[in-house]
Amino acid sequence: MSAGKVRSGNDLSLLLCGEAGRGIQSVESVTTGLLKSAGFHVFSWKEFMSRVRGGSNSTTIRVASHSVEAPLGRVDLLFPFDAAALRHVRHRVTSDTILFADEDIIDTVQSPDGPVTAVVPFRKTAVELGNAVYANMVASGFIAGLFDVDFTLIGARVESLFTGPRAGLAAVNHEAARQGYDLARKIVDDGLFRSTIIPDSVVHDRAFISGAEAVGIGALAGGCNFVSSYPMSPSTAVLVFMAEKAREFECVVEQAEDEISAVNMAIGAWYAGARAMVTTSGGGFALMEEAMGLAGMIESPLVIHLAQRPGPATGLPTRTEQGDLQLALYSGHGEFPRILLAPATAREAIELSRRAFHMADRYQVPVFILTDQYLIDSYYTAIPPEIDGSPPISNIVETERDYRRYRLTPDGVSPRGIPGWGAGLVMVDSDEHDEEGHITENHQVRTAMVDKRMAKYAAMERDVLQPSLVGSEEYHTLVVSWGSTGPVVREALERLGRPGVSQLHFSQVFPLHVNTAHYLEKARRIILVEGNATSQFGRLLRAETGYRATDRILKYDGLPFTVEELERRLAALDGGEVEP
Amino acid sequence: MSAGKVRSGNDLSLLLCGEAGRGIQSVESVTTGLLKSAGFHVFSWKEFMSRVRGGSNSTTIRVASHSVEAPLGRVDLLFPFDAAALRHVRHRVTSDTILFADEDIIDTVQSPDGPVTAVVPFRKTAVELGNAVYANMVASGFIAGLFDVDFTLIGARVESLFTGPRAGLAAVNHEAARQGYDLARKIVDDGLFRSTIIPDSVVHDRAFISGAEAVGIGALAGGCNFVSSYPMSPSTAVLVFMAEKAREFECVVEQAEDEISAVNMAIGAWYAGARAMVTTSGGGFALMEEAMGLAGMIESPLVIHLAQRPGPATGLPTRTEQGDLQLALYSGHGEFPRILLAPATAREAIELSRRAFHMADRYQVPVFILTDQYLIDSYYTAIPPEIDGSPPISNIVETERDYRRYRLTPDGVSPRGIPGWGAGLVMVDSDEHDEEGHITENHQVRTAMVDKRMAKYAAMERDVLQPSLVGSEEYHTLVVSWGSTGPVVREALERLGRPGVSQLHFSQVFPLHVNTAHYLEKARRIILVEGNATSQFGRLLRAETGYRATDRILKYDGLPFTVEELERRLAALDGGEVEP
Amino acid sequence: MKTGLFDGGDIDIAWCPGCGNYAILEALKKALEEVNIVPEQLVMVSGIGQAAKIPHYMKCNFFNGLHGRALPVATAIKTANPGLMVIAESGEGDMYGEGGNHFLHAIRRNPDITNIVHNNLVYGLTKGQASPTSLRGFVTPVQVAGVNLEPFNPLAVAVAQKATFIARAFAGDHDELKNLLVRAITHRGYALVDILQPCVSFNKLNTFKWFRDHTYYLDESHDSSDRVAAFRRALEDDPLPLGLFYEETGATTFEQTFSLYETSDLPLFRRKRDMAAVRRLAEALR
Amino acid sequence: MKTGLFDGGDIDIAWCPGCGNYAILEALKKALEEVNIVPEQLVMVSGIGQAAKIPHYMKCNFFNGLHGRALPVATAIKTANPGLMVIAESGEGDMYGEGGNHFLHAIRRNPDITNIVHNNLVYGLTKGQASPTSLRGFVTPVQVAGVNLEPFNPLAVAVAQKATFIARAFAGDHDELKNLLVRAITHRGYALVDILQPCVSFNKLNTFKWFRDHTYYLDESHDSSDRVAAFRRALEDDPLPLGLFYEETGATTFEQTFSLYETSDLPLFRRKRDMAAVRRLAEALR
Ligand SMILES: Cc1ncc(C[n+]2csc(CCOP(=O)(O)OP(=O)(O)O)c2C)c(N)n1
Ligand SMILES: Cc1ncc(C[n+]2csc(CCOP(=O)(O)OP(=O)(O)O)c2C)c(N)n1
Ligand code: SF4
Ligand code: SF4
Ligand SMILES: [Mg+2]
Ligand SMILES: [Mg+2]
Repeated sequence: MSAGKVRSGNDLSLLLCGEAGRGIQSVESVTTGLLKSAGFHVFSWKEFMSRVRGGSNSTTIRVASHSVEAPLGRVDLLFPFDAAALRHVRHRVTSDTILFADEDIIDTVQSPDGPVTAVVPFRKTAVELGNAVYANMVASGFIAGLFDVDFTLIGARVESLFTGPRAGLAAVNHEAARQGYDLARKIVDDGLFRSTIIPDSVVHDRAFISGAEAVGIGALAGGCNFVSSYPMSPSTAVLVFMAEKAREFECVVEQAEDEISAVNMAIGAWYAGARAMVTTSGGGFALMEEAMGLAGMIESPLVIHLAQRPGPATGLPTRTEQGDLQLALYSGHGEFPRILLAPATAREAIELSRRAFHMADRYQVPVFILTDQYLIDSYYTAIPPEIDGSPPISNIVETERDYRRYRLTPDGVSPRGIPGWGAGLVMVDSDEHDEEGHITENHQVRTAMVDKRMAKYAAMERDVLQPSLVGSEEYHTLVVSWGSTGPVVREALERLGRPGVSQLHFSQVFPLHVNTAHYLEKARRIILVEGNATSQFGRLLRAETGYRATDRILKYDGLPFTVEELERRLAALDGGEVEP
Repeated sequence: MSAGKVRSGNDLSLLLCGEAGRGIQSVESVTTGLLKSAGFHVFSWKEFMSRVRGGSNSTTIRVASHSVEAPLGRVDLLFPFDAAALRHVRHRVTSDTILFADEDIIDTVQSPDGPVTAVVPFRKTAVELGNAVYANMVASGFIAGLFDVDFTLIGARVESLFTGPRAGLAAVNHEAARQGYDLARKIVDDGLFRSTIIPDSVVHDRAFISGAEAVGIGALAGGCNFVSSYPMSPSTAVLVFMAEKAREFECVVEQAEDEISAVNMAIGAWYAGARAMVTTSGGGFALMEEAMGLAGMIESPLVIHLAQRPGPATGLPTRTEQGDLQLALYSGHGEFPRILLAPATAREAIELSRRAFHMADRYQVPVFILTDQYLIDSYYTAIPPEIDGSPPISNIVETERDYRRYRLTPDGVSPRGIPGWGAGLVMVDSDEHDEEGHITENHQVRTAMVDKRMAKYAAMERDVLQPSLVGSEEYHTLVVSWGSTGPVVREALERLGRPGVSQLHFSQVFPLHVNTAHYLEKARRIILVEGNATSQFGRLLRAETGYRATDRILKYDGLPFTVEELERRLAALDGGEVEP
Repeated sequence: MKTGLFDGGDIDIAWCPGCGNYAILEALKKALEEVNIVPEQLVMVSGIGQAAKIPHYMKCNFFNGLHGRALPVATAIKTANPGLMVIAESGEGDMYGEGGNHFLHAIRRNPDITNIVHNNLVYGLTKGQASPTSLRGFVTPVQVAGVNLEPFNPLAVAVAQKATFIARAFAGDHDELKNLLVRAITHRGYALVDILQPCVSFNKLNTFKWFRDHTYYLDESHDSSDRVAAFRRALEDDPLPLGLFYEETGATTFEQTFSLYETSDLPLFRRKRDMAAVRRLAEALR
Repeated sequence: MKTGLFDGGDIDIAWCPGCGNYAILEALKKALEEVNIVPEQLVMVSGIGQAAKIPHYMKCNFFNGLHGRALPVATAIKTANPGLMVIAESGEGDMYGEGGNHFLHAIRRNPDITNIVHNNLVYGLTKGQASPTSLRGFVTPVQVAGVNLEPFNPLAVAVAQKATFIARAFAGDHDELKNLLVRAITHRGYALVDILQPCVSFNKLNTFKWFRDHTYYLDESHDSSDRVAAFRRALEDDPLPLGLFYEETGATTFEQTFSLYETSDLPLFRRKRDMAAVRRLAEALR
């Protein structure tokens, strides 16, 4: 063990890294659970390669005394499980980092201004226990020990993991965790590291939840009972979640032969009275575009979970980006209304996914839940959602004999019947149609039907979510964010602490709230922060309001913004001229 | 024959209408050709139902002493071939219209302020000649007679139509035309109608060409030698044209199993050294969206002829709209450069289709030719294209042994090799890739590759077409148009003759020329004229320049603007307030 | 005059005079009357094309969706509400061309739906291009030198994919067609009826007469439970066999495989989400 | 050490240790060496998936396109330049799932390409969901109650569609696999080789051992020119036959049907547009 500075604080960043398929995921899952149980605020995010085995992946776990929902670039405690992984994260390592690893890995650290290193015999201990795979549990116990988590919590976690056919492995894993725990206690006792993070009593009542789980729970709360999709990273996590819950929640979950089938199934299911969702990513969604027009034309509700990843084409399949806003916004040929929601956190993902179903059903339009790999794969310590007792109210009506599916109404919304309930017939047609649903080529009817569909925008206005202003109302500069980028902007601005600089965050990105222009006009400077190369939201804002971003902070390398990076880039702008 | 006013002038509008499949197309084709041969300027446009037989369709033929390229709403001479057809076009008929028809049809005209009617025994004459189908030729001869076209021209036309196995029909058709001709001469002699349209000597050197033919000829001039598509109205006409010419021009024309296959074939063909195009319409293009991202990522040239029709979904399959601008502009997931050209006339369709291939090849990006049903199915008397002697210059390079497909260059364009020519290997990948073309997950390489692709926008700038200002440079009001709507706006403004009101027309709709904002900023009032419901181009203009249309004249009933309608709607705006 | 239970309202039929589609429409309406169902319980799902307009000319619920996409829609409707009778009907371009992938995979699912295909060997609505079943050499405005692809063989592919009911009919034979439709509709599971249909406007090769001259009916010598025999018959291309090629009864249908129908037949729209369970789920994540 | 003509450069192979893909890669490179072709004349076309990464690990031209879309790309490349050797290679999810429609119709075209499918009965890259060929009951994170669809039978469908070369191989038998690949590559026309490939990470059912225990090689008793016999063999599902199911030689290939190749073999890129003819065309419209 080499000498070095001792890190402690109330906000620490742990980095686990190693090959795919070698268990860093299990270390993450065990330790984050334990740390949360111990009353710490925990936030974790992952970056990983598009491969099943090998390569180098990493998970960053942030542990704090207060609520944290954004990634730190800084690494306080580093756990590389192989030498390649250490190289992979090298650029984030400073002389303040403490590196815990087996001796052979430590030996590869050459630089004198490198991290503080502590040899920890994770693998050696595991091998002595009979198998190198126990190293993951040694590491989990070790991390728990570092944070002084009560060992009984670990014991309980190990019991819960090894049940059924795997129960025989409980004892040895328990022992592995114990030995790891003891190794850590020794390090703490030696004074190399001591956690000063204080448990927070509110944590106990919070959920520890991934973005994917949040979307799934929100969908269930919104009454989702039909999911048809085709696997595609990073959206598959939601499909898997729904499949797990299918039996309990009486939900149809079907893997379609392709995305075109998936979305047509979903629309067919709505027609027959289900509440259906597709979950997909950019390339898969691109294949659903024709059916967007179908939903638009037949006025079918539809919920699309679109988990963004960097494009174009296959791009970086397992990475993150906010690059498909325009794709969703202008998807489908012809013109028809739609709604785009973009949750900022897991908690909001629950709320907005639920809301997506209500909005889709109320206005009979497609509603997007726009997430990204970063949000989907991150775990948040979140205030639990309020899920009230009454099931979703559906707007389906029992049809009368003379039922007309497309009856012209002032707000453009016609009562929606379904086949098999009532005395009427439900006729829907992808051609332009009359009120009954029959094909028409009458130009007046056509115009009336376009007007009917577009009238929904006015009706929807009361349900548009306000952007949230974070910071003082007396601002000269607005930093604008949307979707998953919200929390990191918020924290970077808190750190910068510049007076007159506030954040305007959008969780509904279309239609925009009527107040949007008012917020923008008060700002002398508008800084757009987006995870894409062309500032798509900035473009939308300008198209809608005429206001133009004076500056843009864009990132499109496949990784999320970190707090420090954003702080630095925002600070760098201070020197820049404010354009008129 | 009832009494009434006699119409003549130097600009007449003839309306042919009847059931589908009963030959109004043949009357149109014979008469427009004859009128053009006689030295008149001719322009025709069609509106027809989505059915093979029955219904009511119409073709409006404009005949003038001067160049005309826009539809009149007015009907001077009406030829209904059945009573339903007459009902179908009734709203365009005034007391100034002269109606020529068989007696039974005339009998259905009741209104006293109705058109001047002239019983012409088209069908009766035909039946006497042995078959009612000759009525089409009687009518063709009749129209030629009305306009005093030299009968020898008709004779020649009949000979050319009835050759080969159909030669036996030449004589009877010749006679039918003759009898029709004589019927018309009698009407002229009786003073009911006399054409005062003066032949123009320049017409002889002009082409008489449809939008579809124009796109095809332009593509051939641009070196197109591979067309893979799936039939879809109104784009099929281009596919059919290319199929006809395939043998002569050594072109591969393949009908794919679906649009996804079509566009992937086209991209594959470019990879192997062909110059490929797809021709499609909204719904078909929506299915090609994923492949747009592929072209974007592998930097493949691609030419997409997108013939717009009203959506969403199946919409009005045989009608017109300018509703897919945004679809094309934001198609494909992820971010990559593209070019959108939207010809205003057949002549421009030749030029821009040719240009599309050069731009696609030069910048290795997808290039759209954005037309619509109106342009595709209209016939224009057009100044013939200048097609110079040298075949298209391809930018393909012979590869060296160390060839790297994605070599980083200042303008983002890497020399494009193809497999099988040169010592190198050509490796392309829909994943993010390095300079060689191999998959990468390196974040720096990713950023460099995004920057490389986006750098093409700067390089393209020199090749962006200027919008054209029609009218005085001293304007306070700009009427903005794009694509096929250009000529009708031009003529409506000429008629209105308001000082200070000029037209700004865009035939390249993306990227926009740098001067665009300069034009807009000089205008106190900006009036957008578009064939869609949401002013998509207006939205684009605002996103790009911040300038907002003060007024919008939109049409989305499936029909093109007519000169009179636009004149009226523009005039109505005179009363409106000019917003600041 | 018209008084059939499934007769459509007063709507202008957009088909050409003499088209084989009329005969199919009549046979289908008769078949539906025979199977004892009411229009309110029937959902016709179609794509785009001349054939796909058929639901507009009947009295029924319908979903006239996108070109090629009838089968996923029909499968989903049946799954969301197994109490409905669902028929997916379109032209062969729609079902085997644009929709080919759904055809392949819908068969694998074996939903209890009937798949009726108007096979006129041409794209009718778009005016006469080749369809997947057009014969080699068939000349069209796009296939100027004649079709250069092997025709798609829907029956052989259906046999290969283990479809549980496979038949070919001819629009010109009302009774045989109607009877086959009755059998298909009453079959539990996915049932394919490919109907040879003359297109008088664009297919001058495969006319009513041509079909009469180039078809024959399967007789008792054909064992419709023998998949290899069915395949052999499906390969015959001149004359083309008509009738039931293959049927397998008793196979599990797609909708039956979902756990939610194990204990209750209730369609999805009649079930209420257990919000307490959702709350418990969220709480379990603490 | 590695010196094969088609050996890839120094690139990190992203496959799992022990994966059946390695064996396929080796056999393919060997087969290519045997057929006397140089890397510069070879174009590998693939989609997306673990299998689809194969071109990156070889020395060749390649087009690693979209998931499911290798066949249209390969067909077009061959048509634009018939002098190239074109191989379309991907996983079974890619070829038969997402790309199922192209599979159906590419066969109808009979382009002179080789279609190699790594059939591991699972979606590897996306971590273990069912693929079209997954066996009934196979449990995955999405198919939690086991696969409820009939497996896709690529060989039977290929027979039904009159593919001109149809074979099944096993990744575990180097020589047999290599020999079949040589035959497929040298076959003129569309050639399908479906290769059973163990996925050690996500398919714990269909392991190397399982494949050995559930396969056998076709012997002389099988007549590979008899389509019905080939179909019968294709229906056998336990044990699965390996080897050449069917071959038809001498059929016209797709690219041969285009008029432009009637008189000259020149690929498209070597031909110059006759601008005078374009001018004449425009002038004819006067
Ligand atoms: C995505 C898409 N592509 C193309 C079309 C145009 N289209 C409409 S119907 C049709 C073919 C119809 O042929 P078929 O299914 O055989 O029906 P038929 O008209 O012969 O009855 C086509 C290509 C479309 N509507 N949508
Ligand atoms: C349009 C689209 N949908 C989904 C995906 C995600 N995806 C990539 S590979 C794959 C399946 C791969 O399975 P298979 O073809 O069997 O290949 P394997 O990995 O098993 O070799 C999927 C679903 C994608 N890339 N594109
Ligand atoms: S085009 Fe052919 S299929 Fe369509 S309605 Fe006419 S005859 Fe029937
Ligand atoms: S996941 Fe399966 S198919 Fe993919 S590389 Fe690993 S073992 Fe091979
Ligand atoms: Mg058809
Ligand atoms: Mg696979």
